[in-house]
Amino acid sequence: MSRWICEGSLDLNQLLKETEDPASGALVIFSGTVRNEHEGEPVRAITYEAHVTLAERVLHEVEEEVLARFDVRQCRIQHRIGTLPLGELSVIVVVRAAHRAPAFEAARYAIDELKKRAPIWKEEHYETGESRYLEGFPLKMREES
Amino acid sequence: MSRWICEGSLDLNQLLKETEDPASGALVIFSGTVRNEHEGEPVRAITYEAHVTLAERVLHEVEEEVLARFDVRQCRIQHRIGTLPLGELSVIVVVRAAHRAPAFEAARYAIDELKKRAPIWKEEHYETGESRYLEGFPLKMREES
Amino acid sequence: MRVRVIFYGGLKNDVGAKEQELQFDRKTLTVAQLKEGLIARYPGLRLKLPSVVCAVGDEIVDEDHLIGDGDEVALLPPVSGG
Amino acid sequence: MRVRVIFYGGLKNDVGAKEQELQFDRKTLTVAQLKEGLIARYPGLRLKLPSVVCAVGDEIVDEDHLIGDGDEVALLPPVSGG
Repeated sequence: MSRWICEGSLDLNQLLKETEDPASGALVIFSGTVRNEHEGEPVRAITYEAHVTLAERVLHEVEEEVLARFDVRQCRIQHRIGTLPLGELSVIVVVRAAHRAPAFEAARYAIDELKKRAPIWKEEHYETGESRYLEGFPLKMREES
Repeated sequence: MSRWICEGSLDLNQLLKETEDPASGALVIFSGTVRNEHEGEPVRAITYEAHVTLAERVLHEVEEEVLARFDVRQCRIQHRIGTLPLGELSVIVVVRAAHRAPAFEAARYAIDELKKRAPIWKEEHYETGESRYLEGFPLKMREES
Repeated sequence: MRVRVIFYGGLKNDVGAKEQELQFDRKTLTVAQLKEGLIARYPGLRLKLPSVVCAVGDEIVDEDHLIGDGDEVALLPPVSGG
Repeated sequence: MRVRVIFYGGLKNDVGAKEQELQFDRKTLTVAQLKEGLIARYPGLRLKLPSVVCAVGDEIVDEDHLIGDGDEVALLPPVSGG
């Protein structure tokens, strides 16, 4: 279990404790959870795979970008890997800021960038017994800043 | 302790349990926390007062509006009253949706409307020993829909 | 007639009480007339009352709403929750 | 030269393995040349490799990056985390 990529359940309470900050008045959390259908097909679980070291670097970079671009004080991102049943948390973004507007914008930025840039892949397992990797976002050769 | 206005600590985990939903893939949480300064003055606590029955009705209305206006599946709003030390949660908004875009918009809408419409007042207690009610939003005579 | 007025937020500091039982020598009393009566008793409220809304029970009422004898009227100044 | 190739996401189903140790009869090998060699061995990859990016260690590398003998090259198809 690293700071960014976790094999066990994500622990929101622990992340909230680690980001406690008396100068922040706004807290925005985004979390992705495994839902029971995709384009009409009943889903029973999702397996997430990551290129772990590269994913850690990308999530760290996104955290740093968030702190640099938005008027926020804390940003943490964690993604789970392995096979997750319905309802389990696959990703958590925690942002704390003095005020709510930049906290919302920063959390949205963080999850949008994660989805485009983190080397993580989702394989859906359907009620039918079939599994499928989903279409995704092609990575960029070079990081754009 | 009611569904919307609470005298004791707000319980995020309980709200998450109450909104569990296998058809939702996105969870957005907003929370307000007591911060240690306001316009340069060190704050040591905040007292929140509500017109409880009217506030309950307004928060319930905002929840219903969120469910009607945005493509989201769950919306819960809780506000605490009483005197809160630094770092304590004063308000929680929980939104769950199939997808993240409407979940972010709905959570933002809910907290913005709460701030304009809920009959709740904040008295800041400063390190100096002084206290002050903050300027706020005048309520509307009639609800606009 | 008799009205119980409840002062929310900073208003209770201006009045020096959270609640007041007030007597009015009238047969009918609108919200606007109640506000005038309050300003006569508490001049410090003059600048604040224009942005104060009243509620009877848990209904916000207009300036021309007729207050009933024995009603409890909540005075709600601009709000600052969140 | 010898290259260890690691297939991420759906690519491992196309190849039938998560990792492959491959031999190339060359003195130098770019990422682009590695991709050509992979298509020769696994024709099913032809349509997919244009949107696949390669990483050596935890650095994403360009098509003209020179792969070293014994390098481990990760093939990263379009991503779908979150």
